[in-house]
Amino acid sequence: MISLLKNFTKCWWRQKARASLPFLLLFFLPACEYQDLKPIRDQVLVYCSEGNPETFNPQLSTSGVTFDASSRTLYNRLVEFKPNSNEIAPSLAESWSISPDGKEYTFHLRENVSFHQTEHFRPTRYLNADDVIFSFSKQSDNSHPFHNTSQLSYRYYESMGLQNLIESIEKSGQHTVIFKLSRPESPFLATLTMDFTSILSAEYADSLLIQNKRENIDSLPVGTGPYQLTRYQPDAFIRYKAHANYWNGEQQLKNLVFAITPDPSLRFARVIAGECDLMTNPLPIHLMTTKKYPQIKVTTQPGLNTAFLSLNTQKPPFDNPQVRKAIELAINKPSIIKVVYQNNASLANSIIPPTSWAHVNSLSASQFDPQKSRQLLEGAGYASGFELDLWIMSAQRAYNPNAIKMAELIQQNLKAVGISVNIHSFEYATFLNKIRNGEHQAALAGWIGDNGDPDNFFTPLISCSATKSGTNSTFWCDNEIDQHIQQAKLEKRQATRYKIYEKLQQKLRQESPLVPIAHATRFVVLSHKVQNFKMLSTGGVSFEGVYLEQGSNDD
Amino acid sequence: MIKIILNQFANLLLSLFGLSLLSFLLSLLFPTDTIYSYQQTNLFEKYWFYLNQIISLEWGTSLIHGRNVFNDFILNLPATIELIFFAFAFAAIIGIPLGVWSAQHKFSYKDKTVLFGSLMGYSLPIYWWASILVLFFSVSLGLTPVAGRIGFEYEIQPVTGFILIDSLISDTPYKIDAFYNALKHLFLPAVVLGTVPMAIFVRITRSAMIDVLSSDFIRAAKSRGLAHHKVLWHHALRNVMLPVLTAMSIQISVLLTGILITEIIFSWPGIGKWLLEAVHRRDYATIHGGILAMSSLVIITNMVIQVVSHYFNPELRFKR
Amino acid sequence: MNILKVNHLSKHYTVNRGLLRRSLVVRAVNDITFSLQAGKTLAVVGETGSGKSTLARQIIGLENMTKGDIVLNEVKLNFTNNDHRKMRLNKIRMIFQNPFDALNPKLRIGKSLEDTLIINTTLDAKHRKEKIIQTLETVGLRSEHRKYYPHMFTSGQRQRIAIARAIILEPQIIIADEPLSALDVSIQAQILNLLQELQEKMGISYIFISHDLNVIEHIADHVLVMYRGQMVEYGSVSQVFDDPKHPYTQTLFASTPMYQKRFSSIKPSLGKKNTVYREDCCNFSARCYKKDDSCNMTCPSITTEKDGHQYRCIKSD
Amino acid sequence: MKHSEIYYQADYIPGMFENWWKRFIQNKLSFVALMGLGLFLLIAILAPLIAPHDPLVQYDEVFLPPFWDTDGNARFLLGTDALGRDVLSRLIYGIRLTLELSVTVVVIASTIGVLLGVATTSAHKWVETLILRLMDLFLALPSLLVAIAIVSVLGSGVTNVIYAVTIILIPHFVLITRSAIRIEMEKDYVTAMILDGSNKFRLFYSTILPNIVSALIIQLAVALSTAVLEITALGFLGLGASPPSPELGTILSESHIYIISAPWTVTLPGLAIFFIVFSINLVSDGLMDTRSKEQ
Repeated sequence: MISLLKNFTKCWWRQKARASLPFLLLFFLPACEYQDLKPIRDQVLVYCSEGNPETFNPQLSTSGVTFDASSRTLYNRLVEFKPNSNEIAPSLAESWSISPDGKEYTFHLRENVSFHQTEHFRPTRYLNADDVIFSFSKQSDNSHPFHNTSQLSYRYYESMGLQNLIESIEKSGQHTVIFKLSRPESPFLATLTMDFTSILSAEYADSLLIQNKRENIDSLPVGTGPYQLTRYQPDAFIRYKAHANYWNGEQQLKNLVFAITPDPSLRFARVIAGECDLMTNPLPIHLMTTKKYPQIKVTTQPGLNTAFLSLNTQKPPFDNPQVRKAIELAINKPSIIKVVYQNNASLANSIIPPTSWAHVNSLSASQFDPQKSRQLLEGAGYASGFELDLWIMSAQRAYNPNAIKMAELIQQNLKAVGISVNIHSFEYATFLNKIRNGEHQAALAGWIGDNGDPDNFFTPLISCSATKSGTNSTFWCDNEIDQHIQQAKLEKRQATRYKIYEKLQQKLRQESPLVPIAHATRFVVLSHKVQNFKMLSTGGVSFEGVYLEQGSNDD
Repeated sequence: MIKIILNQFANLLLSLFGLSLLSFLLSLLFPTDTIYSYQQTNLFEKYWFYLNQIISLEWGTSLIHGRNVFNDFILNLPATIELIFFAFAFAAIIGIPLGVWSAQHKFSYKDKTVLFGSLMGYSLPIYWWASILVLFFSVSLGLTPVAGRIGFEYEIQPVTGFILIDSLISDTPYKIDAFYNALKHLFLPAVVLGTVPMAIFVRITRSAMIDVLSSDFIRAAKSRGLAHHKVLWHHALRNVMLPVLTAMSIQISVLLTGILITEIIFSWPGIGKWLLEAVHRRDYATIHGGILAMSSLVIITNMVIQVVSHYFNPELRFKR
Repeated sequence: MNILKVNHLSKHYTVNRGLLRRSLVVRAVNDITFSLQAGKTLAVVGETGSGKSTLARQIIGLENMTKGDIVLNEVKLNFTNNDHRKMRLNKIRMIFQNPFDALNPKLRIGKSLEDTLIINTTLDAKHRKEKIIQTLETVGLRSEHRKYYPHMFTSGQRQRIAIARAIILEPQIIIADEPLSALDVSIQAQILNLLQELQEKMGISYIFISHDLNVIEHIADHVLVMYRGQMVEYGSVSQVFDDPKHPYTQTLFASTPMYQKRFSSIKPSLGKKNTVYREDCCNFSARCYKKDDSCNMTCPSITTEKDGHQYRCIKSD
Repeated sequence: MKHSEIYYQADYIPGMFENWWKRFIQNKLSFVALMGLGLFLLIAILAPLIAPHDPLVQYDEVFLPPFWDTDGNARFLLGTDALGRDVLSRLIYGIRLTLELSVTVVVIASTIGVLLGVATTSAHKWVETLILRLMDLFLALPSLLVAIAIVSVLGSGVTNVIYAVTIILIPHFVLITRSAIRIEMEKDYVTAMILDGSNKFRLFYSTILPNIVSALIIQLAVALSTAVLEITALGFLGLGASPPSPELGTILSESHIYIISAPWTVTLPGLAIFFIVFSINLVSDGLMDTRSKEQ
C-alpha cells in the first residue's frame, strides 16, 4: 500500500514538474531523484552519533562519545582487547614482557607505523618510543609544554591513579619502551587498552610548538588510527577518510561520517530513511518496531555498564547513610526496568555488571519497601520528608535510554515517602562540569566500563582519589574501602581479587553512597549494508574493518 | 527619497541604541559572561565599554566551544538565510495566487474554503506540524530526508556558506546530485517554516485585492474593455504588492520565531539551532551574542523593507 | 444688551517643520472683535480654513486665546478659572456639524442626555427623566426615543438630539458649527425652523457658523466675514447683503448662484493665496479683483461706517 | 411639532451587547468555534471531575495504543504514554494547565498594557516617547526570541514563562489602546462630553471605553491564541513547565521522541493545541467580522 502510494506520488510529481513552472520544479522535482544518488551513498558510512565530542584528544575525556570520535577512530593504543573478549592483543606494541616482580613492563613497538598526513602536518618519521613517552608525560608532567593545552583535565589518568603508579617510562632503543611501576598492579595491561592511553605524535607536537599553536593538538588530531579527521562542524557532523598508510592495511571503507544527532527518535528515523547506516542506543520502544523495517537489523550485547542514582554525601541529608538507604528502598527498580528500559536491562544491586567476573550473584537483593524506607527516614529525623533537587542530563546514554523518564519515576516513588523531587535537566557537558564541582544534591549518572577490569568501576566511582578528579560523583571517601581497592589492584590472582571485591560490594550495600539501578543491554541498529561490524565489549563503536556491501538492498 | 532613507536610518540608530541598552542590562545580569567583566565603577563608563566591545565585534567566546561568538554567528547565518529565503518563496508562491484567486471568488464557497484553510495554517503549532510532515513524507513515504542540510555522503567545501551555491561551484563529480540533494533537504523545513507566513499572505493578498478590485481605476480599466487577466495581473496585482510588502516586514519577525523551532526539529545548522543549543548549555556568551545579533538583524531588515516599500509606493515617494 | 463681547481675540500656533527649517507661526484667528446680543444671531462666514471653527472653539473654551479677551455677562473670562469655565460651559453650548459623529454610538440617547444633566445639575433621577422627556419633546421627538441608540435615527433626528443636548441646560448662547451642511435640503429647513422656534421661546442667542449665504440671510441678525483668520467685514444682515464692501465678500456672493446676478460684474480671480502672510495687512490681495500695487504697500485698517458696518479694505469705495 | 421621521415603534430596544451577539452568531462558523472554545474551558474547569485517571499516576501498561487500535484497551481510551500514564487524563489536565497559564498571562498583560496605553495618551511627552519607543522595539523583535532571552535570564519554569509571554503581549495592548483612544479623541461626541464639563475619569469610563472595548476584545482573543502558541512552544523547547507537569507543550516535548513508534502520544496533544488555537482564531475572526459590520 505504502509503496503503491509512493510510486504514485513520485510519478505524479514528476509529470507535474515537467509541465509546470520552474519554481515548481525547484520544489518538487528533488523528491523524485533518489535513485540517481545511490552510487555515492554506497561509498560513505554514516554513523548517527549521539553528541559532539568534547575534544579530539581522548586523554582529556571520560565520555564514550568523545572516545568513539577520537581514540577508536583516529588513534591506537599499545595493546588492545580482542573483539568480544577479555583477552589482550598486540596493537602498536608487537610484544611485551613483564618482570617477575610485576613492576616493570617492556613493550616492543611495531615498526613502520605511520601517522596521518593532514593539511596542517606532514609526518617525516614512523612511530617510535618518543611518541609513547610524549603521550604519557603530557598527562603526568605538570610542567610539560603540552600539559595545559585545554581547559579540560586528564580525568582518567588521575582517577586511575597512574600518577602514583607509573614511576618512569624509559626508552631503550627506537622501538622499545619500559614502564616502571611503583608497585605491582594487576589491571595495568587492561588499563593500557583504555582510550586515554592513545598514542599521539611527538613530532606533530614539536611542529606545533614552533608554530605556537599548541592547542591544535587537541582540536586537529594526528594519530596512527584507521581513519583521519577531515572536517568537524559542531552539532552537525564529523568527517573522516581512510588512513592511506594504516599499519594494519588501508580500510576498504574510504569515507566515514559521524552525523551528530542527539535526538534518539531522529537517529532512528535517519536509519530507517537510509540517511544513516548505523546507530547505537536506540530507544526500547523503537526496538519493538524494527521488524516493520526490512532494511535494518539489530544486534545486542549485555552491557558492561551501570546506571545509578548518585547521592552527594557531602551535602545533608545524604551525609546520613540511613537516608541514603531509605532512598534505595523507596525506589521501585523493577518498574524502572520495565518502563524505562522496556525490560532490556538487568536489575542492579551493585555497581559491577553481571558480565564482569567480579559480579557477585549472592549479593543481598535490594527490595522495594516504601514502608521500611519511611521508618528509616523517621529514624533519621526526616519524618515529614524534605525537598530534593535531582539533576539529570538531557542526552540519552548507553546505560540510560531516558533519564527524564527515570527521574519522573523516581520522583513518584519518593513522593510516596514524603520526599518532593525537583527535576533539573542539563545538557551533557554542563551536567558533567557541574557534577565535577560537586554542585549537585543528587544526580542520575552512570558508568560504562572501558577496560573490562572490575577495578575500572571501583577506582573511578568510589575511591577517594576520584573525588578530586570528579568521577566520584558521590564525593564519598572511606579509607577502609580505599584500602580494599588498592589491595585488589596489587593482587595477581583473580580468585583472591574476587574475594576482596565481594567484601567491597557488601560494604557498599550497607553504606549506599549511590543507588545502583540497572545494567542496560546494548543495542545497535544498523543497515544490512554494513558488514563486519563488531560491538566493543566496553560499549563503544569502532569502525576498523567495517565496510559497506556495494549496490545491494535497493529499498 | 534620500530624506526617507535618512529618516529610517535615524530610526534604526535609535532602535539599535535601545537594543544595546537592553542587552547591556542582560550583560549586567550575566556575570558569568567573561568578556564583560567590567573594570569600571561608573555605570555610564561600563556602558561605554560595553558599546565599544559590541561595535568592535568582540562578542566574547563560547563558554563551551571556546570559539568566537561573532564568527560562530556568521558561520551559521547562511543556512538560516537559505531556509528563510525558500520558506518565503514557498509562502509567496502559494499564498499570493491563492489570495488573488480567493478575492476573485469573494464570499463564494471557494473563498470560504481558502479562508478557512488559511486560518488553519495560521493556527498550526509548527513544532507539531513539522513532526507530522516528517512522519508522513519522510518516514512513511521516504520521499524527503528526515533532517539536515545535505546528505552526509556529499562533501561540499563551504565557500559562500549557501549550500546550493557551494554545491554547484564545487569541483566534485557529483555536484548536480549534491545540489538536488540539498534542495530535497530544504523542502520540508521550508514548507514548515513557510506555512504560517503563507496563511498570512493569503489573507492579506485577499483583502488587499478585494479593495483594489472594487476601486475606481480597476472598474475604469474594465470598462475600457481590457481583458480580465490583464486587468488582474497588470493593474490590480501591482497595487496589491504594497500591503503585501508591508506584511513581509512583519513576517520577518514571525519567520525568525519559526526558525528557532524549525531548525531544532530538522537539525538545520543555522542560527536558531545554534542559539537554542546555547540556551540549553547555559552558554551565556553565545546566548547574549546570539540574541543581540538576531535582534539587530530583524531591525535592520525591517528598515530595508521600509525603504524599499517607500520606493515602490509612488504615493509616499512624492509626498513631501 | 450684549451678553457676549469678544475683543481683539487672536489665536496663534507655532508649527515645527523639522530640524532644518524655521518654525512657522500660523495665525488661525487674528484680532477679532464683535459683540452678541440676547436673542440675536450672529453668522460667521468664511471659506474652509478661515478660522471660523477655531473662533468657535475659543469662545466655548476648548482653546485658549493668544491675545484679547472674552466677556460673558459682563464677566471677563479667565481660561484657568474653574468657576468661569463652569459658567461658560453651562451658558454656551455647541452643536456640531456632523450629526453622525456627535452622539456616542454606544449609549442610548437618554443616557447621553442624562450624563449632561448628572454632570451639570443637581437633579435627582426622576427629575432628570422628566427633563429629558420634556427636552426631547421640545425638539420634536418622543419620550420613548430616549431608549434608542443613535444609529436608529435619521440624520435630521440626530441633529434634533444634538440640539436637545445643547438646550437641556437652558443656555444663553448656542454655537452652531455648520449644523446644516450634512443634512438634506428639506431637512435643513426643518432644523432651521426648529432653531428659530427655540430662539423665540427661550431667548437663545446663536453664533451660527456657515458658508451658506442663503441660510444666513434667513436666520442671522449680524454677519461676520472672515478670511485667513482676519475679520474682513462685519455688519447687520441688511448691510452686508445689500451692500457688501469688501471684495472678498463680494466674491463670495458672486460665487453663490442665488446672488450671482447682482454681482455678475465681478470675476473672481483664480490666483493662488498670498504666499506670505502679513499680519494686519491685506492677505486677500492675490485673489482680489480690485487689487493694485497699493495693496502691497499699505496695510488696511478697519473702516467703521456710521451705521456700524465695518470692513477692512483700502480699495472699497 | 413634527413627528414625521419616526421609524421605530417597538417598545423593547435591545441593548448594545444583545445587538452585538446577534450579529456575532450570524456567522455560524464563529458560533461553532465559540462553542468549541467553551467546551475547552469547560474541560479545563471540570478537569478533576472528568479525567478518568490521575495524570501523574503511572500504570503498568506502557505505550498502550488508543481504544480504536486492536491492541487498545477501553480502560485507557486514548492509550498510555511512555510511563504508563493515561493520555486522555494528561490531555484534559494539559488543556487545563495550558489555558490557565494563557489566561493568566493575557489578564496580566492586558491590564498592564491598557494602563500603559492610557498613560501614553495623557502623560508627559517624553514619558510617552519612552514608552512608545520601548514598545516598538519589543514589537520589532521576534516574540519567541524575547521569551528565550527572558527565560535564559530568569531560568526556565512556569513563573518565568508567565513573565516572558506577558512581556511579549504587553506592547500590542499598549499600541491598540493608544491608537483606539486617539481615534476616539477626535470624535465630536468626545468633544461634546468635554463641553459637558465631564472629568477625565468619566470621559474615559462612559465615553471612550465603550467605544474601544470591541478593539480590546479582539486583541484579547488574538493575545490568547498567541499566548497558547508561545507557552506551548516554550514548553516544547524545554524552557517552559518542567515534566511531569501536564502542560501541552511539555507533553509534546516529552513524547516527541516516540513519534515513530507511538505516534498517538504526539499527535493527540498537538491536535489539542491546534484546536484550542484554531477555535480562538475563528472566534477572533468572527469578532473582527462583527466589528466591521458594525462600522
